[in-house]
Amino acid sequence: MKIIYFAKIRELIGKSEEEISFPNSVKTIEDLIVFLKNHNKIYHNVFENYDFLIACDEELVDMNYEINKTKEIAIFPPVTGG
Amino acid sequence: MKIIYFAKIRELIGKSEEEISFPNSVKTIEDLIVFLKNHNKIYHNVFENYDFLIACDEELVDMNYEINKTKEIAIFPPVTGG
Amino acid sequence: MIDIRIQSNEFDFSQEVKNFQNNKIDGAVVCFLGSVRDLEPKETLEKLEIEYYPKMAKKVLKETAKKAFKKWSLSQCLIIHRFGELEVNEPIVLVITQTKHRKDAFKANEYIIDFLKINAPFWKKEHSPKGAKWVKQNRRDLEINF
Amino acid sequence: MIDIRIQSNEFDFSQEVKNFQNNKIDGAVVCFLGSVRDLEPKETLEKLEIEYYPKMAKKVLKETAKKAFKKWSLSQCLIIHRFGELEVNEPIVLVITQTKHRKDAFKANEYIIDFLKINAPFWKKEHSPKGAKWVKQNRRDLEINF
Repeated sequence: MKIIYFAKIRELIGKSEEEISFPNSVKTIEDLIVFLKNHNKIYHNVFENYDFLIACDEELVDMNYEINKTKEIAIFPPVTGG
Repeated sequence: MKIIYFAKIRELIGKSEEEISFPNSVKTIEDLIVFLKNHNKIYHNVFENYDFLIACDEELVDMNYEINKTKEIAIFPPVTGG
Repeated sequence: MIDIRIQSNEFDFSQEVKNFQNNKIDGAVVCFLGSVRDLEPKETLEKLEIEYYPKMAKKVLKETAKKAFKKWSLSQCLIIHRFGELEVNEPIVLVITQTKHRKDAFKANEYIIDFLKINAPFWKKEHSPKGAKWVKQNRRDLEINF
Repeated sequence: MIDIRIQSNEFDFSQEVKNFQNNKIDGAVVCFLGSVRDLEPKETLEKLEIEYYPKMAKKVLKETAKKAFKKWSLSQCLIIHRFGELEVNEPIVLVITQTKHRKDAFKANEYIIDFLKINAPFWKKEHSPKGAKWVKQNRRDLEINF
Protein backbone atom coordinates (compact mmCIF):
# COMPACT_ATOMS: atom_id res chain seq x y z
CA MET A 1 0.00 0.00 0.00
CA LYS A 2 1.32 3.43 -0.98
CA ILE A 3 1.25 5.97 1.81
CA ILE A 4 2.09 9.62 1.21
CA TYR A 5 2.77 12.34 3.76
CA PHE A 6 2.54 16.10 3.58
CA ALA A 7 3.75 19.18 5.44
CA LYS A 8 4.61 18.77 9.13
CA ILE A 9 3.68 15.08 9.11
CA ARG A 10 6.04 14.53 6.15
CA GLU A 11 8.84 16.28 8.03
CA LEU A 12 8.21 14.29 11.20
CA ILE A 13 8.07 10.94 9.39
CA GLY A 14 11.13 11.95 7.41
CA LYS A 15 9.87 10.94 3.97
CA SER A 16 7.19 11.99 1.54
CA GLU A 17 6.04 8.53 0.55
CA GLU A 18 6.58 4.83 1.10
CA GLU A 19 5.20 1.38 0.33
CA ILE A 20 4.04 -0.46 3.42
CA SER A 21 2.86 -4.07 3.61
CA PHE A 22 0.58 -4.94 6.45
CA PRO A 23 -1.30 -8.03 7.56
CA ASN A 24 -4.86 -8.86 6.49
CA SER A 25 -6.08 -8.00 9.95
CA VAL A 26 -5.61 -4.30 9.12
CA LYS A 27 -9.06 -3.48 7.72
CA THR A 28 -9.76 0.13 8.68
CA ILE A 29 -7.83 3.37 8.97
CA GLU A 30 -7.89 2.90 12.72
CA ASP A 31 -6.27 -0.55 12.35
CA LEU A 32 -3.63 0.99 10.08
CA ILE A 33 -2.75 3.73 12.56
CA VAL A 34 -2.43 1.17 15.38
CA PHE A 35 -0.25 -0.97 13.13
CA LEU A 36 2.00 1.98 12.23
CA LYS A 37 2.28 3.08 15.86
CA ASN A 38 3.54 -0.39 16.76
CA HIS A 39 5.86 -0.37 13.75
CA ASN A 40 8.38 2.06 15.20
CA LYS A 41 8.84 4.98 17.59
CA ILE A 42 8.67 7.73 14.98
CA TYR A 43 5.18 6.74 13.86
CA HIS A 44 4.18 6.25 17.48
CA ASN A 45 5.24 9.79 18.33
CA VAL A 46 3.57 11.34 15.27
CA PHE A 47 0.21 9.62 15.57
CA GLU A 48 0.12 9.97 19.33
CA ASN A 49 1.02 13.65 19.57
CA TYR A 50 -0.04 15.45 16.41
CA ASP A 51 -3.33 16.22 14.71
CA PHE A 52 -3.64 14.51 11.37
CA LEU A 53 -6.18 13.88 8.62
CA ILE A 54 -6.46 10.90 6.30
CA ALA A 55 -7.43 10.86 2.65
CA CYS A 56 -8.00 7.61 0.76
CA ASP A 57 -7.67 8.07 -2.99
CA GLU A 58 -8.02 11.86 -2.56
CA GLU A 59 -11.11 11.72 -0.37
CA LEU A 60 -11.10 12.68 3.33
CA VAL A 61 -12.17 9.67 5.43
CA ASP A 62 -12.70 8.94 9.10
CA MET A 63 -11.12 6.29 11.31
CA ASN A 64 -13.74 3.65 10.50
CA TYR A 65 -13.13 3.80 6.78
CA GLU A 66 -12.36 0.39 5.26
CA ILE A 67 -9.24 0.45 3.17
CA ASN A 68 -9.52 -2.81 1.23
CA LYS A 69 -10.11 -1.03 -2.11
CA THR A 70 -7.83 1.95 -1.46
CA LYS A 71 -4.83 2.51 -3.70
CA GLU A 72 -3.25 5.55 -2.08
CA ILE A 73 -3.47 6.76 1.50
CA ALA A 74 -2.44 10.32 2.33
CA ILE A 75 -1.70 11.42 5.88
CA PHE A 76 -1.34 15.11 6.59
CA PRO A 77 -1.95 17.83 9.19
CA PRO A 78 -5.14 19.92 9.26
CA VAL A 79 -5.09 22.02 6.11
CA THR A 80 -4.21 25.74 6.14
CA GLY A 81 -4.78 26.94 2.59
CA GLY A 82 -6.87 29.83 1.31
CA MET B 1 -40.34 75.86 2.80
CA LYS B 2 -38.45 74.27 -0.09
CA ILE B 3 -39.79 70.92 -1.18
CA ILE B 4 -37.99 68.79 -3.76
CA TYR B 5 -39.27 65.73 -5.60
CA PHE B 6 -37.48 62.87 -7.30
CA ALA B 7 -38.16 60.11 -9.82
CA LYS B 8 -41.77 58.93 -10.19
CA ILE B 9 -43.02 61.36 -7.53
CA ARG B 10 -41.35 64.23 -9.42
CA GLU B 11 -43.04 63.12 -12.63
CA LEU B 12 -46.44 62.80 -10.97
CA ILE B 13 -46.22 66.18 -9.25
CA GLY B 14 -44.94 67.68 -12.50
CA LYS B 15 -42.04 69.63 -11.05
CA SER B 16 -38.73 68.96 -9.35
CA GLU B 17 -38.98 71.58 -6.65
CA GLU B 18 -41.15 74.35 -5.26
CA GLU B 19 -41.50 76.78 -2.36
CA ILE B 20 -44.61 76.16 -0.31
CA SER B 21 -45.95 78.32 2.51
CA PHE B 22 -48.10 76.58 5.05
CA PRO B 23 -49.84 77.62 8.25
CA ASN B 24 -48.24 77.29 11.69
CA SER B 25 -50.56 74.42 12.47
CA VAL B 26 -48.41 72.22 10.18
CA LYS B 27 -45.90 70.86 12.67
CA THR B 28 -45.02 67.35 11.54
CA ILE B 29 -44.49 65.53 8.25
CA GLU B 30 -47.92 64.00 8.70
CA ASP B 31 -49.47 67.47 9.01
CA LEU B 32 -47.61 68.54 5.88
CA ILE B 33 -48.88 65.58 3.84
CA VAL B 34 -52.46 66.24 4.96
CA PHE B 35 -52.01 69.89 4.06
CA LEU B 36 -50.66 69.03 0.58
CA LYS B 37 -53.43 66.49 -0.05
CA ASN B 38 -56.00 69.22 0.63
CA HIS B 39 -54.01 71.67 -1.51
CA ASN B 40 -54.98 70.14 -4.85
CA LYS B 41 -55.98 66.91 -6.60
CA ILE B 42 -52.54 66.07 -7.93
CA TYR B 43 -50.99 65.92 -4.46
CA HIS B 44 -54.03 64.07 -3.21
CA ASN B 45 -53.62 61.41 -5.86
CA VAL B 46 -49.86 61.06 -5.32
CA PHE B 47 -49.87 60.82 -1.53
CA GLU B 48 -52.97 58.65 -1.47
CA ASN B 49 -51.89 56.09 -4.09
CA TYR B 50 -48.12 55.88 -4.20
CA ASP B 51 -45.41 54.78 -1.80
CA PHE B 52 -43.12 57.61 -0.82
CA LEU B 53 -40.31 58.41 1.57
CA ILE B 54 -39.45 61.72 3.19
CA ALA B 55 -36.04 63.19 3.91
CA CYS B 56 -35.60 66.35 5.94
CA ASP B 57 -32.25 68.01 5.28
CA GLU B 58 -30.95 64.78 3.70
CA GLU B 59 -32.04 62.51 6.54
CA LEU B 60 -34.84 59.94 6.20
CA VAL B 61 -37.59 60.72 8.72
CA ASP B 62 -40.92 59.22 9.70
CA MET B 63 -44.39 60.79 9.74
CA ASN B 64 -44.04 62.11 13.31
CA TYR B 65 -40.92 64.11 12.55
CA GLU B 66 -41.23 67.78 13.52
CA ILE B 67 -40.28 70.08 10.71
CA ASN B 68 -39.88 73.42 12.47
CA LYS B 69 -36.07 73.47 11.96
CA THR B 70 -36.06 71.82 8.53
CA LYS B 71 -34.73 73.77 5.55
CA GLU B 72 -35.33 71.32 2.75
CA ILE B 73 -37.87 68.52 2.49
CA ALA B 74 -37.39 65.85 -0.14
CA ILE B 75 -40.23 63.54 -1.19
CA PHE B 76 -39.41 60.52 -3.33
CA PRO B 77 -40.36 56.91 -4.04
CA PRO B 78 -38.66 53.95 -2.33
CA VAL B 79 -35.06 53.94 -3.55
CA THR B 80 -33.80 51.47 -6.15
CA GLY B 81 -30.08 52.11 -6.41
CA GLY B 82 -27.21 49.68 -6.08
CA MET C 1 -9.14 55.18 4.07
CA ILE C 2 -12.62 55.75 2.78
CA ASP C 3 -13.21 56.68 -0.87
CA ILE C 4 -16.74 57.55 -2.05
CA ARG C 5 -17.49 58.48 -5.64
CA ILE C 6 -20.78 59.24 -7.38
CA GLN C 7 -20.22 59.71 -11.09
CA SER C 8 -21.89 59.52 -14.48
CA ASN C 9 -18.87 58.27 -16.40
CA GLU C 10 -18.12 54.57 -16.57
CA PHE C 11 -15.50 53.13 -14.23
CA ASP C 12 -13.10 50.29 -14.88
CA PHE C 13 -13.51 47.60 -12.24
CA SER C 14 -10.12 46.03 -12.90
CA GLN C 15 -8.41 49.42 -12.77
CA GLU C 16 -10.16 50.26 -9.49
CA VAL C 17 -9.01 46.94 -8.06
CA LYS C 18 -5.47 47.74 -9.16
CA ASN C 19 -5.52 51.21 -7.58
CA PHE C 20 -7.03 49.77 -4.42
CA GLN C 21 -4.29 47.18 -4.17
CA ASN C 22 -1.57 49.74 -4.45
CA ASN C 23 -2.28 50.58 -0.83
CA LYS C 24 -1.49 47.11 0.45
CA ILE C 25 -2.55 46.96 4.04
CA ASP C 26 -4.49 43.87 5.02
CA GLY C 27 -4.80 40.37 3.70
CA ALA C 28 -8.47 40.05 2.78
CA VAL C 29 -10.24 41.97 0.03
CA VAL C 30 -13.90 41.51 -0.96
CA CYS C 31 -15.43 43.24 -3.98
CA PHE C 32 -19.01 43.52 -5.11
CA LEU C 33 -19.77 44.70 -8.61
CA GLY C 34 -23.32 45.29 -9.80
CA SER C 35 -23.94 45.78 -13.52
CA VAL C 36 -26.93 46.65 -15.69
CA ARG C 37 -29.01 43.57 -16.45
CA ASP C 38 -31.05 43.09 -19.59
CA LEU C 39 -34.84 42.77 -19.33
CA GLU C 40 -35.10 39.10 -20.02
CA PRO C 41 -36.67 37.13 -21.43
CA LYS C 42 -39.24 39.12 -23.36
CA GLU C 43 -37.93 42.67 -23.46
CA THR C 44 -34.77 44.46 -24.47
CA LEU C 45 -33.27 47.21 -22.37
CA GLU C 46 -32.40 50.23 -24.48
CA LYS C 47 -30.96 52.15 -21.57
CA LEU C 48 -31.10 52.40 -17.80
CA GLU C 49 -31.54 55.89 -16.42
CA ILE C 50 -30.39 56.56 -12.87
CA GLU C 51 -31.67 59.66 -11.07
CA TYR C 52 -30.31 60.62 -7.66
CA TYR C 53 -30.44 63.18 -4.89
CA PRO C 54 -26.84 64.41 -4.91
CA LYS C 55 -26.35 65.88 -1.44
CA MET C 56 -28.17 63.09 0.33
CA ALA C 57 -26.68 60.28 -1.76
CA LYS C 58 -23.15 61.37 -0.92
CA LYS C 59 -24.08 61.68 2.75
CA VAL C 60 -25.71 58.24 2.95
CA LEU C 61 -22.81 56.49 1.21
CA LYS C 62 -20.28 58.24 3.42
CA GLU C 63 -22.12 57.43 6.63
CA THR C 64 -22.64 53.83 5.58
CA ALA C 65 -18.95 53.41 4.80
CA LYS C 66 -17.99 55.03 8.10
CA LYS C 67 -20.27 52.73 10.07
CA ALA C 68 -18.87 49.64 8.33
CA PHE C 69 -15.34 50.96 8.69
CA LYS C 70 -15.67 51.17 12.44
CA LYS C 71 -17.75 48.06 13.03
CA TRP C 72 -15.53 45.64 11.09
CA SER C 73 -12.16 47.40 11.48
CA LEU C 74 -11.75 48.00 7.78
CA SER C 75 -8.40 49.18 6.54
CA GLN C 76 -9.81 50.43 3.22
CA CYS C 77 -13.24 50.96 1.75
CA LEU C 78 -14.26 52.15 -1.71
CA ILE C 79 -17.80 52.82 -2.95
CA ILE C 80 -18.55 53.99 -6.50
CA HIS C 81 -22.13 54.55 -7.68
CA ARG C 82 -23.12 55.72 -11.15
CA PHE C 83 -25.92 58.03 -12.24
CA GLY C 84 -27.14 59.11 -15.69
CA GLU C 85 -27.80 56.88 -18.68
CA LEU C 86 -26.32 53.39 -18.73
CA GLU C 87 -26.40 50.52 -21.19
CA VAL C 88 -26.69 46.79 -20.64
CA ASN C 89 -23.60 45.33 -18.92
CA GLU C 90 -22.21 48.68 -17.81
CA PRO C 91 -21.13 48.77 -14.16
CA ILE C 92 -23.51 50.53 -11.76
CA VAL C 93 -22.01 50.06 -8.34
CA LEU C 94 -18.73 48.86 -6.88
CA VAL C 95 -17.98 48.18 -3.21
CA ILE C 96 -14.52 47.09 -2.10
CA THR C 97 -13.69 46.29 1.52
CA GLN C 98 -10.36 45.30 3.01
CA THR C 99 -9.73 43.73 6.41
CA LYS C 100 -7.35 41.50 8.27
CA HIS C 101 -9.82 38.60 8.49
CA ARG C 102 -11.99 37.58 5.56
CA LYS C 103 -15.26 37.22 7.48
CA ASP C 104 -15.19 40.92 8.32
CA ALA C 105 -14.54 41.94 4.72
CA PHE C 106 -17.52 39.84 3.57
CA LYS C 107 -19.81 41.15 6.31
CA ALA C 108 -18.84 44.78 5.78
CA ASN C 109 -19.24 44.53 2.04
CA GLU C 110 -22.66 42.93 2.21
CA TYR C 111 -23.76 45.39 4.88
CA ILE C 112 -22.80 48.33 2.69
CA ILE C 113 -24.58 47.09 -0.42
CA ASP C 114 -27.66 45.94 1.53
CA PHE C 115 -27.87 49.25 3.36
CA LEU C 116 -27.46 51.44 0.32
CA LYS C 117 -30.06 49.40 -1.60
CA ILE C 118 -32.76 50.62 0.76
CA ASN C 119 -31.38 53.94 1.99
CA ALA C 120 -29.35 55.69 -0.69
CA PRO C 121 -31.49 58.02 -2.83
CA PHE C 122 -30.99 56.58 -6.31
CA TRP C 123 -33.82 55.58 -8.66
CA LYS C 124 -33.66 53.44 -11.77
CA LYS C 125 -35.84 53.86 -14.84
CA GLU C 126 -35.78 51.22 -17.53
CA HIS C 127 -36.24 52.27 -21.14
CA SER C 128 -37.34 49.59 -23.61
CA PRO C 129 -39.14 49.57 -26.97
CA LYS C 130 -42.38 49.21 -24.98
CA GLY C 131 -41.75 52.45 -23.11
CA ALA C 132 -40.12 53.59 -19.88
CA LYS C 133 -40.84 52.41 -16.37
CA TRP C 134 -39.47 53.08 -12.92
CA VAL C 135 -37.94 50.01 -11.26
CA LYS C 136 -39.83 48.79 -8.20
CA GLN C 137 -38.00 48.25 -4.93
CA ASN C 138 -37.16 44.63 -4.28
CA ARG C 139 -39.16 43.36 -1.33
CA ARG C 140 -36.36 41.03 -0.31
CA ASP C 141 -34.09 44.01 0.20
CA LEU C 142 -36.46 45.37 2.81
CA GLU C 143 -36.45 42.17 4.82
CA ILE C 144 -32.78 42.38 5.69
CA ASN C 145 -32.00 42.96 9.35
CA PHE C 146 -29.17 45.37 10.01
CA MET D 1 -18.43 28.09 -16.64
CA ILE D 2 -16.09 26.83 -13.95
CA ASP D 3 -12.39 27.70 -14.06
CA ILE D 4 -10.02 26.16 -11.49
CA ARG D 5 -6.31 26.92 -11.45
CA ILE D 6 -3.57 25.86 -9.07
CA GLN D 7 -0.34 27.58 -9.93
CA SER D 8 2.99 28.73 -8.52
CA ASN D 9 3.29 31.89 -10.60
CA GLU D 10 1.69 35.10 -9.42
CA PHE D 11 -1.66 36.12 -10.86
CA ASP D 12 -2.94 39.61 -11.53
CA PHE D 13 -6.24 40.16 -9.73
CA SER D 14 -7.26 43.10 -11.92
CA GLN D 15 -6.44 41.17 -15.09
CA GLU D 16 -8.44 38.17 -13.87
CA VAL D 17 -11.38 40.44 -13.14
CA LYS D 18 -11.10 41.86 -16.64
CA ASN D 19 -11.02 38.43 -18.27
CA PHE D 20 -13.91 37.31 -16.13
CA GLN D 21 -15.97 40.30 -17.18
CA ASN D 22 -15.44 39.61 -20.85
CA ASN D 23 -18.01 36.86 -20.50
CA LYS D 24 -20.77 39.18 -19.38
CA ILE D 25 -23.64 37.06 -18.25
CA ASP D 26 -25.24 38.11 -14.99
CA GLY D 27 -25.45 41.33 -13.05
CA ALA D 28 -23.76 40.51 -9.73
CA VAL D 29 -20.08 39.68 -9.26
CA VAL D 30 -18.41 39.01 -5.91
CA CYS D 31 -14.64 38.55 -5.57
CA PHE D 32 -12.55 37.42 -2.66
CA LEU D 33 -8.81 37.95 -2.73
CA GLY D 34 -6.55 36.61 0.01
CA SER D 35 -2.96 37.82 0.15
CA VAL D 36 0.12 37.02 2.22
CA ARG D 37 0.04 38.88 5.53
CA ASP D 38 3.13 39.97 7.40
CA LEU D 39 3.86 38.54 10.85
CA GLU D 40 2.99 41.56 12.87
CA PRO D 41 3.84 43.11 15.15
CA LYS D 42 7.09 41.48 16.29
CA GLU D 43 8.26 39.38 13.38
CA THR D 44 8.99 39.85 9.71
CA LEU D 45 7.89 37.32 7.14
CA GLU D 46 10.72 36.43 4.78
CA LYS D 47 8.59 34.12 2.70
CA LEU D 48 5.50 31.98 2.86
CA GLU D 49 5.87 28.45 1.56
CA ILE D 50 2.76 26.65 0.37
CA GLU D 51 2.83 22.87 0.01
CA TYR D 52 -0.09 21.00 -1.52
CA TYR D 53 -1.38 17.58 -2.57
CA PRO D 54 -1.87 18.17 -6.30
CA LYS D 55 -4.39 15.52 -7.32
CA MET D 56 -6.59 15.99 -4.28
CA ALA D 57 -6.36 19.81 -4.25
CA LYS D 58 -7.62 20.02 -7.82
CA LYS D 59 -10.42 17.58 -7.03
CA VAL D 60 -11.56 19.41 -3.89
CA LEU D 61 -11.58 22.81 -5.58
CA LYS D 62 -13.48 21.43 -8.56
CA GLU D 63 -16.08 19.68 -6.43
CA THR D 64 -16.52 22.74 -4.22
CA ALA D 65 -17.05 24.97 -7.25
CA LYS D 66 -19.50 22.48 -8.76
CA LYS D 67 -21.52 22.31 -5.56
CA ALA D 68 -21.71 26.11 -5.29
CA PHE D 69 -22.45 26.39 -9.00
CA LYS D 70 -25.51 24.22 -8.68
CA LYS D 71 -26.73 25.43 -5.30
CA TRP D 72 -26.66 29.16 -6.09
CA SER D 73 -27.23 29.04 -9.87
CA LEU D 74 -23.88 30.60 -10.66
CA SER D 75 -23.25 31.71 -14.22
CA GLN D 76 -19.47 31.81 -13.74
CA CYS D 77 -17.00 30.72 -11.07
CA LEU D 78 -13.24 31.13 -10.92
CA ILE D 79 -10.90 29.76 -8.25
CA ILE D 80 -7.14 30.34 -8.33
CA HIS D 81 -4.87 29.01 -5.56
CA ARG D 82 -1.12 29.43 -5.45
CA PHE D 83 1.58 27.07 -4.21
CA GLY D 84 5.35 27.46 -3.83
CA GLU D 85 7.19 30.39 -2.28
CA LEU D 86 5.36 33.68 -1.83
CA GLU D 87 6.34 37.06 -0.42
CA VAL D 88 4.38 39.50 1.74
CA ASN D 89 1.42 41.02 -0.14
CA GLU D 90 1.47 38.49 -2.96
CA PRO D 91 -1.96 37.06 -3.79
CA ILE D 92 -2.63 33.52 -2.53
CA VAL D 93 -6.20 32.80 -3.46
CA LEU D 94 -8.88 34.35 -5.64
CA VAL D 95 -12.54 33.35 -5.78
CA ILE D 96 -14.93 35.07 -8.20
CA THR D 97 -18.62 34.22 -8.38
CA GLN D 98 -21.25 35.61 -10.71
CA THR D 99 -25.03 35.36 -10.34
CA LYS D 100 -28.24 37.12 -11.23
CA HIS D 101 -28.95 38.19 -7.63
CA ARG D 102 -26.23 39.51 -5.36
CA LYS D 103 -27.12 37.49 -2.25
CA ASP D 104 -26.33 34.29 -4.12
CA ALA D 105 -22.98 35.58 -5.34
CA PHE D 106 -22.02 36.50 -1.76
CA LYS D 107 -23.20 33.19 -0.32
CA ALA D 108 -21.52 31.09 -3.00
CA ASN D 109 -18.26 32.99 -2.68
CA GLU D 110 -18.12 32.70 1.09
CA TYR D 111 -19.10 29.03 0.92
CA ILE D 112 -16.25 28.28 -1.46
CA ILE D 113 -13.58 30.05 0.57
CA ASP D 114 -14.89 28.66 3.90
CA PHE D 115 -15.03 25.14 2.52
CA LEU D 116 -11.61 25.17 0.93
CA LYS D 117 -10.07 26.59 4.13
CA ILE D 118 -10.84 23.35 5.95
CA ASN D 119 -10.92 20.80 3.13
CA ALA D 120 -8.44 21.66 0.40
CA PRO D 121 -5.03 20.07 1.01
CA PHE D 122 -2.74 23.10 1.13
CA TRP D 123 -0.34 23.87 3.99
CA LYS D 124 1.43 27.12 4.79
CA LYS D 125 4.87 27.43 6.34
CA GLU D 126 6.09 30.81 7.51
CA HIS D 127 9.78 31.63 7.23
CA SER D 128 11.10 34.43 9.41
CA PRO D 129 14.51 35.38 10.84
CA LYS D 130 13.55 33.30 13.90
CA GLY D 131 13.10 30.17 11.80
CA ALA D 132 10.32 28.37 9.98
CA LYS D 133 7.01 27.21 11.32
CA TRP D 134 3.90 25.55 9.95
CA VAL D 135 0.77 27.67 10.24
CA LYS D 136 -1.87 26.30 12.60
CA GLN D 137 -5.42 25.83 11.43
CA ASN D 138 -7.72 28.61 12.54
CA ARG D 139 -10.25 27.26 15.03
CA ARG D 140 -12.87 29.69 13.81
CA ASP D 141 -12.71 28.13 10.36
CA LEU D 142 -13.73 24.79 11.83
CA GLU D 143 -16.80 26.22 13.52
CA ILE D 144 -18.51 27.15 10.28
CA ASN D 145 -21.66 25.17 9.46
CA PHE D 146 -22.02 24.22 5.81
